[in-house]
Amino acid sequence: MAEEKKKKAAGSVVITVERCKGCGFCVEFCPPHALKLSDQYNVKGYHPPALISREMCNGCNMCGMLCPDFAIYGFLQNKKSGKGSDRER
Amino acid sequence: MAEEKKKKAAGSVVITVERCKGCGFCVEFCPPHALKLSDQYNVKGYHPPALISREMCNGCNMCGMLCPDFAIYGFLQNKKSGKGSDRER
Amino acid sequence: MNADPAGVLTGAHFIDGDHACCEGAIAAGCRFVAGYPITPSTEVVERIAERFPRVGGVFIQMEDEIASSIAIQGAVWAGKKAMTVTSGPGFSLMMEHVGFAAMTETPCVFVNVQRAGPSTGLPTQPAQGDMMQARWGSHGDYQAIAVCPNSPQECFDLTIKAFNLSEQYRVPVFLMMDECVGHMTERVLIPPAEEISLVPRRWFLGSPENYEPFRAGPDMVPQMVKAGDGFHIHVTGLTHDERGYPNMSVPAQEKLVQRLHDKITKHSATIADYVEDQVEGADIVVVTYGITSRTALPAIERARKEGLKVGHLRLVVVWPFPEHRIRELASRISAFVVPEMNMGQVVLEVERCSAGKVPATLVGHTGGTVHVPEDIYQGIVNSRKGR
Amino acid sequence: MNADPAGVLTGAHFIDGDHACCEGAIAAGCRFVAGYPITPSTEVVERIAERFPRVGGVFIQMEDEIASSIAIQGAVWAGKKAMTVTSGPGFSLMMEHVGFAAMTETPCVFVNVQRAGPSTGLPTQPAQGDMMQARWGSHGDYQAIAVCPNSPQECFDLTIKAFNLSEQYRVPVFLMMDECVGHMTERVLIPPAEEISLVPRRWFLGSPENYEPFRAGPDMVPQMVKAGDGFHIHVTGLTHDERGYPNMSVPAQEKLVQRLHDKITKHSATIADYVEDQVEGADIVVVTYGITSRTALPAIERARKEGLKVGHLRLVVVWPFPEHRIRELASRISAFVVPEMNMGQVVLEVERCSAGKVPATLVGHTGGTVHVPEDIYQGIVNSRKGR
Amino acid sequence: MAEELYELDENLPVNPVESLLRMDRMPHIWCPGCGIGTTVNCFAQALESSGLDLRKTAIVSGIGCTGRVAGYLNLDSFHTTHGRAIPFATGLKLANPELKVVVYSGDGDLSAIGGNHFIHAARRNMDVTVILINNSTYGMTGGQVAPTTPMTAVASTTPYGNFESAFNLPALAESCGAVYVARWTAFHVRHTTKAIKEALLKKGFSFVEILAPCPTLYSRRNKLGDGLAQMVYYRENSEIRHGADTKDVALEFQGKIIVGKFVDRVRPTFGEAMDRYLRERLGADYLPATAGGA
Amino acid sequence: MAEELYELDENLPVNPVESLLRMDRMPHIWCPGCGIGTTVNCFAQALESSGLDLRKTAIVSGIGCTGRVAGYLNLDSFHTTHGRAIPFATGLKLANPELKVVVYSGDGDLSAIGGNHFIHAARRNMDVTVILINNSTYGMTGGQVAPTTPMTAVASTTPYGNFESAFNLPALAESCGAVYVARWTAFHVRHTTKAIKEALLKKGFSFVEILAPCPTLYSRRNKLGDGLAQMVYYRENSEIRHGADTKDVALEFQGKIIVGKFVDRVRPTFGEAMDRYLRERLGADYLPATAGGA
Amino acid sequence: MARTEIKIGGFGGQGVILSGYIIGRAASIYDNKFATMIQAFGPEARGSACSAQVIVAEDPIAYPYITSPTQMVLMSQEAFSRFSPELAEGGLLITEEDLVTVRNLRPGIRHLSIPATRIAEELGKRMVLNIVMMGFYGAVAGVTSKEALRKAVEVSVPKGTEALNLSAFEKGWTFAGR
Amino acid sequence: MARTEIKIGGFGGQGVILSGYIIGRAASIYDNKFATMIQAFGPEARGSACSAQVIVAEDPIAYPYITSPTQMVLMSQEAFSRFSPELAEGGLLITEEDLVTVRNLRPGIRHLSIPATRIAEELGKRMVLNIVMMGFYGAVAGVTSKEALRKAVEVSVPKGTEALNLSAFEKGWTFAGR
Ligand SMILES: Cc1ncc(C[n+]2csc(CCOP(=O)(O)OP(=O)(O)O)c2C)c(N)n1
Ligand SMILES: Cc1ncc(C[n+]2csc(CCOP(=O)(O)OP(=O)(O)O)c2C)c(N)n1
Ligand code: SF4
Ligand code: SF4
Ligand code: SF4
Ligand code: SF4
Ligand code: SF4
Ligand code: SF4
Ligand SMILES: [Mg+2]
Ligand SMILES: [Mg+2]
Repeated sequence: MAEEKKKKAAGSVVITVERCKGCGFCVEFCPPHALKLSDQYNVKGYHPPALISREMCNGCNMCGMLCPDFAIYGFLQNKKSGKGSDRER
Repeated sequence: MAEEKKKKAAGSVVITVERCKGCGFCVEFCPPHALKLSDQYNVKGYHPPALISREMCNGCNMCGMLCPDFAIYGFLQNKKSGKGSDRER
Repeated sequence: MNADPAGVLTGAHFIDGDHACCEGAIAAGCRFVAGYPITPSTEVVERIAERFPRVGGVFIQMEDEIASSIAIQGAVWAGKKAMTVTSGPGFSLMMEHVGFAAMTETPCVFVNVQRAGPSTGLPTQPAQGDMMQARWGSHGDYQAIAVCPNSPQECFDLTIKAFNLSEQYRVPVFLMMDECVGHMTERVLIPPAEEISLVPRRWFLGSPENYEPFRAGPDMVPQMVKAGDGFHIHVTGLTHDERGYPNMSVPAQEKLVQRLHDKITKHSATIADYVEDQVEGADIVVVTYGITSRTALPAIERARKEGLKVGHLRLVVVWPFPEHRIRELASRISAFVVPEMNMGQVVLEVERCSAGKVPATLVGHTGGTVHVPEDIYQGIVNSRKGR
Repeated sequence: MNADPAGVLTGAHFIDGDHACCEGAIAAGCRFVAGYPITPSTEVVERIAERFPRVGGVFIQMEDEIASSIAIQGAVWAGKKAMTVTSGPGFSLMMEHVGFAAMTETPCVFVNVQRAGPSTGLPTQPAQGDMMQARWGSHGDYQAIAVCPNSPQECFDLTIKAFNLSEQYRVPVFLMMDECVGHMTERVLIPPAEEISLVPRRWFLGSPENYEPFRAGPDMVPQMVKAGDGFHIHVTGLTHDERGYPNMSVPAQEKLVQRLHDKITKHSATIADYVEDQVEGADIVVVTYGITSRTALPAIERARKEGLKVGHLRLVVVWPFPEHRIRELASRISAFVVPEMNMGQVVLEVERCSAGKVPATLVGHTGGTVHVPEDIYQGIVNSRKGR
Repeated sequence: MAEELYELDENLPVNPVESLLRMDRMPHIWCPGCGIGTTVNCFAQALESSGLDLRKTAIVSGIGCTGRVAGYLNLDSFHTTHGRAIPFATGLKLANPELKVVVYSGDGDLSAIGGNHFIHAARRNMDVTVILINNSTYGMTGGQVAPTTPMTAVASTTPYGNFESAFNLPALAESCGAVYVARWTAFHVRHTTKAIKEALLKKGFSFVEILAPCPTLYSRRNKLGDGLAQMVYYRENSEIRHGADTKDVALEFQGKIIVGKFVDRVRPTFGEAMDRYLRERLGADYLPATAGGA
Repeated sequence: MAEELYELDENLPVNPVESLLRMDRMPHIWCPGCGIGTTVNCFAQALESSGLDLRKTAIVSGIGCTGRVAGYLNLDSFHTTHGRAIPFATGLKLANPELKVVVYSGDGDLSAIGGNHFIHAARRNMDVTVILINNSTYGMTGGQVAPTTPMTAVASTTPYGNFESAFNLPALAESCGAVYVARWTAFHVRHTTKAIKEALLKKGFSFVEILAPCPTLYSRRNKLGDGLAQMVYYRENSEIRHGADTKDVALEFQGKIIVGKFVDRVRPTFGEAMDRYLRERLGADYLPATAGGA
Repeated sequence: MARTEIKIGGFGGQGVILSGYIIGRAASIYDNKFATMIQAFGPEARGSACSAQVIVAEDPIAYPYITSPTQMVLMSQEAFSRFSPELAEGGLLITEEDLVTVRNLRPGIRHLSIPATRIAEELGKRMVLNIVMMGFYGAVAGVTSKEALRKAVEVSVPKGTEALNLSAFEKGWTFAGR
Repeated sequence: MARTEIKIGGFGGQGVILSGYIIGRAASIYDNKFATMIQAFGPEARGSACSAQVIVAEDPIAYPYITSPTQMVLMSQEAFSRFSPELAEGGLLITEEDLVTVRNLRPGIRHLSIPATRIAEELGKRMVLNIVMMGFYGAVAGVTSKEALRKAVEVSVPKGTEALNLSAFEKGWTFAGR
């Protein structure tokens, strides 16, 4: 618990659900395993990813770098503005 | 003198004078330096080679191997038949 | 000579034109194919790759089309029947070797499954835009033969014909397919091997002393030998004499190049292959080749129903062009209509040969799809109005 | 716009056609040449290699003709005028990139110093056997322009013209020389730079937001920008829309390819360039291009002396073909005679356009040398007899 | 506070690579699990961080699935003919030395039909960066054998297994004179990004080979699973060996993958040598090329 | 006895290489002092002593001065198009595996326009012997720069000196997979003969580079004297280093010339691998190609 | 019926082309009619919409493209929205029940649907949904004989999967009889 | 003379082409006439026979090849045997005295010879034999003015060798006056 407090970087992701083709790269290689494939389908019939829990994401954007469809982007949260979300676009 | 006697291989060359283009390869690289460029011209205007002296040739055919115009051929003399010559063809 | 039964898949098949072309080649005795993948022709070589090891053939995917188009010629001189397969961009790259085949009288087949150009264009959509290229694409004067199938069945049949013509006249022969025919699946009946007649290579059977590789008899086509038989032949793309030796003189050029020309033009009546339907007594003749010979049919029928006297002249062999027949018809009919999936290529020849006697109307388009029958119908109707 | 004086060797020179072509290119503003040696064209690039470093040009000898013919197009998109130089076998290898230039509307010049073919043929001897290849050598439908000089002076003048036409219409332009013209040395007068008018690139001068690289105005030729100017253009050999983006649809193909066609054919009257001598009132018209426009002169004079009414129509621009003028003449004269250093290429177009009204007689040969005037004279005389 | 995060925000952060892409052309044509898109992220990040002027950066592709990259990048971009991206890039670069020219294309495009241009550009040390996506096959045309397909692998034109050795591309590039040679995989996004950045900033012929999955036509046909399975394979079987002798980095069917930066050396580029020699020989008479001019 | 020798003798011995040449085509077109003819002697001797069946030996050339070799050899001989001897040879060999196929051509032909075929044939380990005459230039067309012209040398298209590095051809061949790689010069007639013989008897892609003078268009233009001067240069500046690392054998303008046998290794040829895999996969269904058939 | 024009649509992986092939093969090889099959082809086809056209006729088929389809088998929503408007008046429309929501159908269309995916899944292999579809299609469309279609299925599916596919076929056929 | 057709023949290295170039340049650039020069070209030219054709005329030259040469400058035996039969009746033949043995000359030919090689050797450079020839030719042929020919020599020879070449030219010219 104490450790978690130390974690300065809090991150989140933006997922453009309709671009996702469900390849699973983001889920598999998210360093803290913060993502899962959602149960829902997008219009193309793929399961896009979703954050398992916000707290797990460190905003490293490994997911974004790996995503071949430019469908996800991880970022460091700016707590002041609160900008950023794992909401879909 | 004694050494010369030991030299078993006696050779000679056939020169097809009209094929020669006077490049000098045969003369320059004949191991015992047995050739010289003759003073005469062939019809193409080149100086073909000639044996300086029969005795010097050992029939190694280095000249023939080097000649880019297939104009000279060195061979081991068959003393019995006396076949072979540095005569021109 | 008949086909080798080992290679002939006798029976009824439901396959596309690309696959049928492959089977035609195998039936024709082709045992060497070099190719480089390109849509929409790749299925031909994919099937070749699968089938060849079972019939004694060698397939190699080369590094490019240039290599493919010369590798087949090496194989021909080693005694094989050989072909390469491509589409527009690859065909453009093969042009130097079309000329080499013509000059060295190397029988071989080039398959071009035409797609819409120019350049990369529409890689997966049909056109007939390479017809003039098949006639004029390599530098210098030469003659070749081009054959145009309109169905998977014909992809089979005409591939065999292409090989036969190629062996008969020792020229490169072009099988000018198009994406529509190549990717269309229909019933293909492959006859028993003994019903498939093949033109064997025109082998010279005498001894080396009596052989001059490029001396031709009265039919202007020299006899061939292959590498490895002790003839010690020489083959060059330079102008050469009967022995095959380079000869840089105008008379040598005249003798050789004139013969290469004549061996096709003087046999053009024999090579000609066209199908006529109600041409006798026709007022308008629709000239088609390849897939347009089918897409034009609804239009022709409709026009006939409406009382027009429409004949249909379908060219199976487009090059050499059947000049004679067009000239004959021109003096008897009142119009030619030429649907082409291009902006006007073969129509130029129809126009030339009709010598102003009758108009030759193009029904063309820029490619990417087959004709709408309505357009051809309008072409027929307008050709009457034009008068 | 006038030529840059820095590149113009104003004065009288005694140089051959290959060298004159080099000077013409420099005067025309060409500052990038990529080439690959081939007889009889190599002297052009040899002189370029020597001259370019003094005029701000870059020459590179590429690994082959394929590379050369696309490297120049890269240079054009970087803002340069560019050309490549070759002869038959190399020209055949360039065919894919002729189509790319046509499709991407890349202005550039291809020089072909023709030698006798087919294949390697007679590398050091003249012919005009690649004329139809210049029209039809690449796959798919496209239009290009071909210009034929008959002297070193014209190798200079028409190289400039080739660049100008290329910039005006954004098409590949072929300068179709031949070995005779290329290796013939004569006086070449290079005018002062201010007397040389150039067509500058048709630059787009607005801002990126308002720019669509392949949207054309009424003259059907879009304006260009170059790489590095912040427009972030996209150029593709695929069928594309006005933004330059691939669009694999039939309407996109129709729109694009039809425009590429029309921008030349609809301007063909403007592009046409021919020289007439005693054509008015002529009975027989000799149609020539390139060196035949000179070798035919003794024959024409002789025939005239003997009382024949012989006109001379010399095509400076062969493609697009001056259909209209031939059609006009066909209805007024009694015969065309077409001397060509090939087995009949341009004569086919003359025949087509004369529409059976008058015969078009070829005086051809297989290449390797220029015509004997006697042959052309006989052609003229026989054309009368033919009637 | 948690709530804050979930407030709908019109100004959601946008993936910065998007500004380098032609988003109006999305979705792209690549299959699910295709690795090409991943490499594009690396390229975009590398370019961004390189500090290069995006106005002066041009990208050239040949034909193929990878060949489509040029068309998705918001740069001056050229989708040329199959195999000819390098000579086109050569013309572009020599005609305007101010441009940074990147060639981005497929293994088949650059090493089969385009192999000659590859070796000659490396020999000349032409100042271009070549990014080659090695997916072991010709994706665009349906999965034929490529010069990079490992021995024994099945492809549509080698239905009984491939019987040609694959090129060892880093060794080939080095033997011809490339000044920068690296290999990574689509899994190694950070390393790849760094390598591309280094290559972009290197003068001369720099070469980055990136292994990427083609699930549709290579992995599935070879029973290697989907794109993700290939990526996992990369993670588990790659060995980073900077400075490895390129003779030792040949790839084998499902063998170990040696990745890393293999070559980083200096020699004059074509343009530099040209300028130096011409200046030496011609002195003031030498007029170097400048941008534009038509 | 001396007299004997000078007797006119109708049966003067004939140079045995003549039986391998088309003497009816002599004189050949090569210039005085051109080294190509010398290499032909080596080839003829090597072929003779190899014991290969001359009926089953075919020679393929491209275009160039060296390209004329095919036409002078009394074998099945093919003078193809510029740069394409190797793919022609590939077709010849695969269509009749009984043939021994030799490619004999120029440096420009094989490494400029033909470079791609060279690297791919080496990669495939196509069973052909490639003899490349490196005269540092394009002789036939008048002495233009070649990919083998050393930096700084003058050529007709590099009047101010060449600013491209030359290929290190042995390194290129090795990196692509050639199984036999040697370099000699026209001066080293015995070594060259031996190397050609070894190459002829080797299975797979064997490569012999032979440096030879082109006095007319290379040596004179570079003030290096005539053919003989070049031959003397070879004698004095060559160093035999068998097994040298090919990375170390690059040539420089009038620099030291490392000669020797650099590579001699075994790997399956294209044909062998094809036969093995197809037999494995197809068993009795596999029907290997045989000679003839048309 | 002289000429039946059939369009089959869906997305990649559903076996659309194979379905077209099976109908064509059944008609032309086993029923001795004439059939022409054309597949939509293009880099765009990758992963997204996918279709096949089949013409079955008593006489040789001249024009090889369908101009006014009289039968459609559609297995995705996208295929439905793209293709269904082209269906000829009085035509037959077959859809995958769970994947296609049928809306705005013109009157005069005979519409039938089948949960082919579900049935396939029940059989243990989602992949055979197209064969279920073929069974259903065969039973309701009347273009080919049952024997012909069965045979075509049998020889067109991958070796070793014949039994599974034939039972999928039967499931589809009997579903139609419900 | 409306049209003079000149053939120059010899072997490679004798400067045959340069001779043709000099005549052509003199006529067309300095004498303001028209001149066309064509060189025989071919792989065969290598080392063996070599020739140039020059036409000099008052009017523009249409047909660029010579058809009936009226002047010949021949510097080798091979050139003599190959070309001399083509010389027009009444033509001028100039040969290199030591290299060409003139035989079987048709009557009506004006034949002159000069030991140009020897003269060149006396000047210390065998290479300038062609310029000696040009001086002689200029003096006897009357096709170009002396000034024009001199000027053409001056600008056509390699930089730095002008003086030597001009004195060779003069030697040839004065030899004719002997
Ligand atoms: C001259 C030519 N030949 C062949 C083709 C067909 N073609 C298009 S892409 C391609 C191969 C692409 O493979 P690769 O470069 O590996 O790219 P990938 O699709 O795997 O990314 C081929 C052969 C073509 N367009 N042009
Ligand atoms: C396609 C094509 N391009 C160019 C040429 C012209 N060409 C003939 S030989 C040659 C170069 C020969 O050089 P190399 O191979 O080194 O042979 P060498 O003459 O030096 O022995 C060239 C460029 C040609 N014949 N064909
Ligand atoms: S930003 Fe990093 S931690 Fe967050 S989901 Fe993406 S990969 Fe996982
Ligand atoms: S990496 Fe991208 S495409 Fe793949 S599952 Fe994640 S978001 Fe979807
Ligand atoms: S055979 Fe040998 S020794 Fe005799 S001349 Fe020739 S090289 Fe000299
Ligand atoms: S090597 Fe041959 S060509 Fe050269 S000088 Fe000797 S004989 Fe003559
Ligand atoms: S075919 Fe392969 S390389 Fe092409 S997009 Fe699909 S997965 Fe990628
Ligand atoms: S030009 Fe050079 S390579 Fe060619 S024959 Fe002459 S010396 Fe030999
Ligand atoms: Mg690939
Ligand atoms: Mg060379």
